[in-house]
Amino acid sequence: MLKVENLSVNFGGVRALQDVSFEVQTHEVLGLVGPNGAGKTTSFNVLSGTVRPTAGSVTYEGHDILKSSMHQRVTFGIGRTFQIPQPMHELSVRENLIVAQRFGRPDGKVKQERIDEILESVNLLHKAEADAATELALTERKALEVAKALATEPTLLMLDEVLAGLETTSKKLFMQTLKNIREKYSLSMIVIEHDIETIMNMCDRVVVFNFGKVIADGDPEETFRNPEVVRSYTGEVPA
Amino acid sequence: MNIKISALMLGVMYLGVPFFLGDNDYLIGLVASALIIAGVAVAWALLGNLGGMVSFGHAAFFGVGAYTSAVLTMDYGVPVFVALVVGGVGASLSSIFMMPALRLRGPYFALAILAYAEIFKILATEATGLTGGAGGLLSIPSLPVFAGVDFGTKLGGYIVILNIVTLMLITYYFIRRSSYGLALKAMHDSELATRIVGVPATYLKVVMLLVSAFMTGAVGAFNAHYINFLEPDYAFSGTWTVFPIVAAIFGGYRTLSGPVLGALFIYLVDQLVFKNLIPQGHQLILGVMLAGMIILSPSGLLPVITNLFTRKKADNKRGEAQHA
Amino acid sequence: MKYLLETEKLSAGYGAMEVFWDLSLTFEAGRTTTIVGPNGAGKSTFLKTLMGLIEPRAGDIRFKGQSYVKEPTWNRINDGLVMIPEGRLLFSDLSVEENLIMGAYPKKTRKSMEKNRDHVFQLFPRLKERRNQEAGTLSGGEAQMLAIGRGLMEEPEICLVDEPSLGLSPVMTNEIFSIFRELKEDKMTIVLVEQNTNQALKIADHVYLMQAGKVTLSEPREAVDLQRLEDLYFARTA
Amino acid sequence: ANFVIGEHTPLSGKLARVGTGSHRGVMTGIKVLNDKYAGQHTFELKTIDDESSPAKAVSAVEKLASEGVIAFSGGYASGVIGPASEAANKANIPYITFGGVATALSQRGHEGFFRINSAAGYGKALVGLVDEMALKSVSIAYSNKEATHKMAGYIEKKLNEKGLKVSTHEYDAHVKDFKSIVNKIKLRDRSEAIVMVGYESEYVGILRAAKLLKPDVKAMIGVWSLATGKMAKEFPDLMENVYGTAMLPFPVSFNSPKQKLFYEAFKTNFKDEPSYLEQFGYVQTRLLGEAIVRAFDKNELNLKGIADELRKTDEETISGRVRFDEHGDNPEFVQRVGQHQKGKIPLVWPASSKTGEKVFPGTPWQ
Amino acid sequence: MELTAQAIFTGLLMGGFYGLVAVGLALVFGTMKVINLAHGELVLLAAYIAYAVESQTGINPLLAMPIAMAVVIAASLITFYLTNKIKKDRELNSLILTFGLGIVLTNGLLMVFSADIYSTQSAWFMEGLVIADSLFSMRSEMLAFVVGLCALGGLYWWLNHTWHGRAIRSVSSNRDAAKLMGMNPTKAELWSWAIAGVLAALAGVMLYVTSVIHPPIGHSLTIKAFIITVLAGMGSIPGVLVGALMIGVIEGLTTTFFQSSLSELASMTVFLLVLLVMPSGLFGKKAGH
Ligand SMILES: Nc1ncnc2c1ncn2[C@@H]1O[C@H](COP(=O)(O)OP(=O)(O)OP(=O)(O)O)[C@@H](O)[C@H]1O
Ligand SMILES: Nc1ncnc2c1ncn2[C@@H]1O[C@H](COP(=O)(O)OP(=O)(O)OP(=O)(O)O)[C@@H](O)[C@H]1O
Ligand SMILES: CC(C)C[C@H](N)C(=O)O
Ligand SMILES: [Mg+2]
Ligand SMILES: [Mg+2]
Repeated sequence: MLKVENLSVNFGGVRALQDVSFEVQTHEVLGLVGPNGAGKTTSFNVLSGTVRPTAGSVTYEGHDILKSSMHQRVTFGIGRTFQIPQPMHELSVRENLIVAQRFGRPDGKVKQERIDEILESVNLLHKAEADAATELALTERKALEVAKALATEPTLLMLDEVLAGLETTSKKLFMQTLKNIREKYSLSMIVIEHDIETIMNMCDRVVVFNFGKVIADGDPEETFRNPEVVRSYTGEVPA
Repeated sequence: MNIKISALMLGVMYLGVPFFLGDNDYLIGLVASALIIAGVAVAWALLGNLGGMVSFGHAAFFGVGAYTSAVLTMDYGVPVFVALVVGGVGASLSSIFMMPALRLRGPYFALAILAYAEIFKILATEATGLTGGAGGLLSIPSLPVFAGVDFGTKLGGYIVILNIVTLMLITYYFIRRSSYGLALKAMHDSELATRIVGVPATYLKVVMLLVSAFMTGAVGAFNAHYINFLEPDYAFSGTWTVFPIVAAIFGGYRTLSGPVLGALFIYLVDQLVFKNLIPQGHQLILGVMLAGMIILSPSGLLPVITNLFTRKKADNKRGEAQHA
Repeated sequence: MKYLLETEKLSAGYGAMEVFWDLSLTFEAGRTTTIVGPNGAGKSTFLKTLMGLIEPRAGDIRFKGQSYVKEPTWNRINDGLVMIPEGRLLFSDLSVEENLIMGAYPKKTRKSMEKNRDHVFQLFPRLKERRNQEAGTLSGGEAQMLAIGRGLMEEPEICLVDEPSLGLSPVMTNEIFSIFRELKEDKMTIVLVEQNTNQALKIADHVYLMQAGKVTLSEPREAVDLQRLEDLYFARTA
Repeated sequence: ANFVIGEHTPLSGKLARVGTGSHRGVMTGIKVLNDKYAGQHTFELKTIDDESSPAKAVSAVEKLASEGVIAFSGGYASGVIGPASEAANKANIPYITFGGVATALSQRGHEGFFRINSAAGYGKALVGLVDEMALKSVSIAYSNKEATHKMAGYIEKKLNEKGLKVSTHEYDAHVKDFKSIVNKIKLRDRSEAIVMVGYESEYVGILRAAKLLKPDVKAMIGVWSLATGKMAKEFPDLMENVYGTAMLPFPVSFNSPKQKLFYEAFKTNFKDEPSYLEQFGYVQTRLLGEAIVRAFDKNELNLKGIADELRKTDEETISGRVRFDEHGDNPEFVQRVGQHQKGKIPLVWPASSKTGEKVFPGTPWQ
Repeated sequence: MELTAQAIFTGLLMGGFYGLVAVGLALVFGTMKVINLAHGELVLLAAYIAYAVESQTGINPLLAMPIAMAVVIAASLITFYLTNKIKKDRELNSLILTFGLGIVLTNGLLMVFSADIYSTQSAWFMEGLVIADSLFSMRSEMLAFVVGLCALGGLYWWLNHTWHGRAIRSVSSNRDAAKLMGMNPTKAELWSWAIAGVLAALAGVMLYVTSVIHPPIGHSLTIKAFIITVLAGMGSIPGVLVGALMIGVIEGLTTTFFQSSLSELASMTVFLLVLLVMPSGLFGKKAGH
């Protein structure tokens, strides 16, 4: 459903992405991994429209989305989170979700039950009336990122390190929640994480970046045994 | 609370003011002048509060509205009340030139609009044929007699501007209450965050700019027929930007009635009280008051008033403090 | 003076909300203390309070035996109490190199600024490569490296570290922990808040478990059993 | 009886300087009236600072009207006077001024609107002077304000009719540097004289630039606000040989009783040398006062009565002869021209009023 | 040709002075995000002090500099102290505060010095300075230009190469982070206001010796300074220099080849065009991610 072809991004002298291609199938969970600064977040930025690529094309369900504005892409069904959470300031947690529902869904309807359900699932219901910008701990802000993306009712959900910083137990619970959501709404996902276990647990397939290039693409277990991946990224063969 | 204050305020303005001051042209005139500033202040606050865009150039809309309406009535015989609306439309149209500035943020936007206002002013000075140039326009028609009421009097003018401001407040209220209002509020500091959940931010800003320009233009048009005179330096004067901003922030620009209260307060206190204390240089006291007030009550005048109504209430919040 | 840093019945919070209260913790010179605990327990808030970024509601903080509650943050830094914050409290519109230079702001560290900077560049070659890039445009992991590097520029006597591994790749995480291990060997006092319990415990001398604003466990590293710790965590979430 | 006269004038804001001058003249007028009618009538002045703003001038007029003033002496700048006199008209109160020379003001059919000067009076003086100098080409530098813009247009037209080559340079009041303009005159226009239509600080700017670039001109001529004692004192090195309109020479040799009366009254009140602003303010107030007394005597103390009496005015004042036509304009108004000469300002035009000979050609740098 | 050369020359000199007026505002704006609407009035205050000293004692107005600096620094620090009391919505509220202070200053000057115009009596400043037989300026203009360049250069160096300067930049970038580096943010801000005071004093004395002063010009100075600051890009000193020279030259050229009354139109249009192409000003950093 998503097809990325020959994408390149330059920031001045920095070549953040070089000729990157990958695909996501319907209902697939794709892991995006690679060393720090490899270009993972940058590729999210291109997909969601915050960065314009120097070259390449992206099609999503037949739309050539590089031509679409940021908000149009959301209505096509692409939702994302930011690595540094970006709550909507001056609004409460609940209001954040109301705006996301109202403008993110093609029909613009706001359903309170759905909002409660989402808040419940990311364990934020108790903070629903809190000020989104100032009153949340780091992990709560990340949870809100996910909730906001979910409230736009995407078909493709892109998660940028939302599990990082979570304690082991919560991480497991949250992973399970994401899996449930994926089943229930039959979502596709792209997941950026640095935790190998998480990736193995969640992803059907991984794409590995290094220095802006795709160095591996395939089944997680196999890929993590790829010597190049081990050398540049994992550092040790995972258990 | 805010709504109650607004309603109370409107009540006083509609009934109290005409009843007590109706036959004092001077006082009614002062209140009307204050309402003109209030009108621009509301329009400014709408853009600043809901659109998240602080403008330093509302004089541009004020001037365009004023000239549009004046020229239409003088050269084309358009009825004054129609021309008021068209003045607003003219200001909206002029704001289309400013659309490129919408991609600017914060002070960059603020000053870009100021630059537009300067440019408009110079164009109005140079376009002698249409605007009378630096010489300006004299004897602009007054508000007419309509349905047996002479709106050309002070009281009549007061009623008209009061209605204009009221309509603006109602519009403001409904926009703010809608889901657009929420999205606009969110766009303030976090435009990226709102766009990424699908908010068409640029489109919303465009609408807000158009609405705010329309409102300001209509007020400017009203002023032209109220004071019967225009010249570029006056119509596009920085005063039409600065005082509304000061009034709006002073009154509480995030609130509905704040800008109106702020304008009334500043204008009337300055003219009625300070001016009597020091006939020349009374603005000195105004300056001191503005500075002092903003330090003492950074959210503006409205909270001070609200507090007068609701003496205590905040004391119940400390309860959770003891856990051990 | 037994402890380099200690708190006594310390409480703090935001607005009407109390985040932690009556916390009495001690940190011994030259040793590494790890604070673990579930999300939202108040760990970051606790560290910020130690630094004076948040004003405590009650209680005392003592550094080298002296009361510190009234001391402004910058004096604490000059005395050698340094924090490497979570997230990215970077100077985002300054360049990478300038960020590092600012780490050498405390007077006594200025002389050795260049030496320390080169050392950081050696630890994180990526930062050297990007020395002129604006810090705000760094990737998540790069920003984390910069925050750590900048903290090291301050030549801490005691260093409070909040989730250093956040957003780092596995290779880099190992790298970071070996850096802390070295610092520990150089007798730096370290207070480490970390979700990567596994790694954190490896370098710890003492462990605190913090839950919902309270310390529910305080034991020397030898006594801590990873499994038991996880069970305790779970006790809250269950 | 006690007559209350209202005044709105800019004591602060952009026009504070001229407003203050005018106000002092008005006060002097009131004092002289009170002395003259001591024992019979008293004159009271109520002044409101209009802050150089039309809206505030209007409320000032309304306020004063509600307090029962019987006439207005007032205002500065046509843009403020227009709406303010409109309000006075609505309140049926006469209004006399010297501060606005826009033609349209007197064409509105207001029965009670009077002014003692006119743009043409200034224009005639300048044109007359230039004519006498027998120049072939002139450059006009003028401010893009209303009065200056109109005045420059008038001079240009008249000089063109006389066959002179005229170039004009409009400048913005905020401009700080006049070198570019003067340089254009020097290198491109190569005119024989520079006429300046503007305000004090701009004259200083232009003269400084000219002194620096030394264009090859025979005379530097300005309109109002230039041939004043203040300018002579503050900028001696810039003013030498510069022409400007003036009513009286400086230092004034107040010879006639009328002049002495004004001068003494002013001097005792303000310990200062009067300028044309003070003179105008004084004259308009005195004429108004006299008309009021006459109307009172006829028991016609109202708009019509006072206006009728004003219209009967025909007097040689210290600002020249004043009478009013059906629009309330003063057709007799002619300015004179003075020239700065070693700290003094003798009148050099018209021949009939001369108190000195002009230095010609002459500029501050020659 | 001669005309063009002179126009550009005049414009550059003017620009140097504009830069001097703007840089104090830019500094405070860059460090505290406070728009000091009283900045022009502070400049004017210094000019009036130079006038007062010259007219009372007859000494060279440049010698009034120490007094002007002392007074203006004090005024600047009072402004700082007051803005610092605003805890909420500081960016907007400080507009009101400084606007109010500007009104107080303007009216205060009006009361003390009346609405008269003043300029230096010392002829030295007005003497001509001719370069290559064809470029004319007054000594004072050249002086103001040189002072402007030195002030900008000095400030740039100071901000980038001294610990105090770096501290100011850090505090403006991230207050909490600055604290964690051992900086006292309030002290750093105090420094930048004091230096803004020094710069305003310099600009004011230069204003007095180059041109004519009267109370209302304070406001127009503020606007000009603000325009240049924004054109420059938040707090960028090289930006202030380039922006100011650009505005100066455009004004000079428009006056020469069209007319003076259109120079504002030209500079505003260029200002807009620059912003539309570079939304964060000439040297502005991109607005975040
Ligand atoms: N505006 C920019 N200017 C210069 N370089 C940039 C810019 N934005 C990103 N980069 C660089 O591009 C590279 C890719 O960044 P990106 O954020 O995509 O990395 P990432 O793979 O998400 O890394 P991490 O795991 O650390 O988050 C980084 O080296 C970063 O420094
Ligand atoms: N600025 C703030 N204003 C109000 N409440 C806050 C603020 N920051 C954090 N909180 C709340 O304080 C509590 C403790 O937050 P803190 O950041 O200290 O937790 P933490 O233990 O560091 O968690 P994490 O593992 O997620 O970093 C949380 O409930 C959070 O919602
Ligand atoms: C004759 C002058 C007093 C006119 C005045 N300068 C004006 O602006 O209208
Ligand atoms: Mg990333
Ligand atoms: Mg934390």
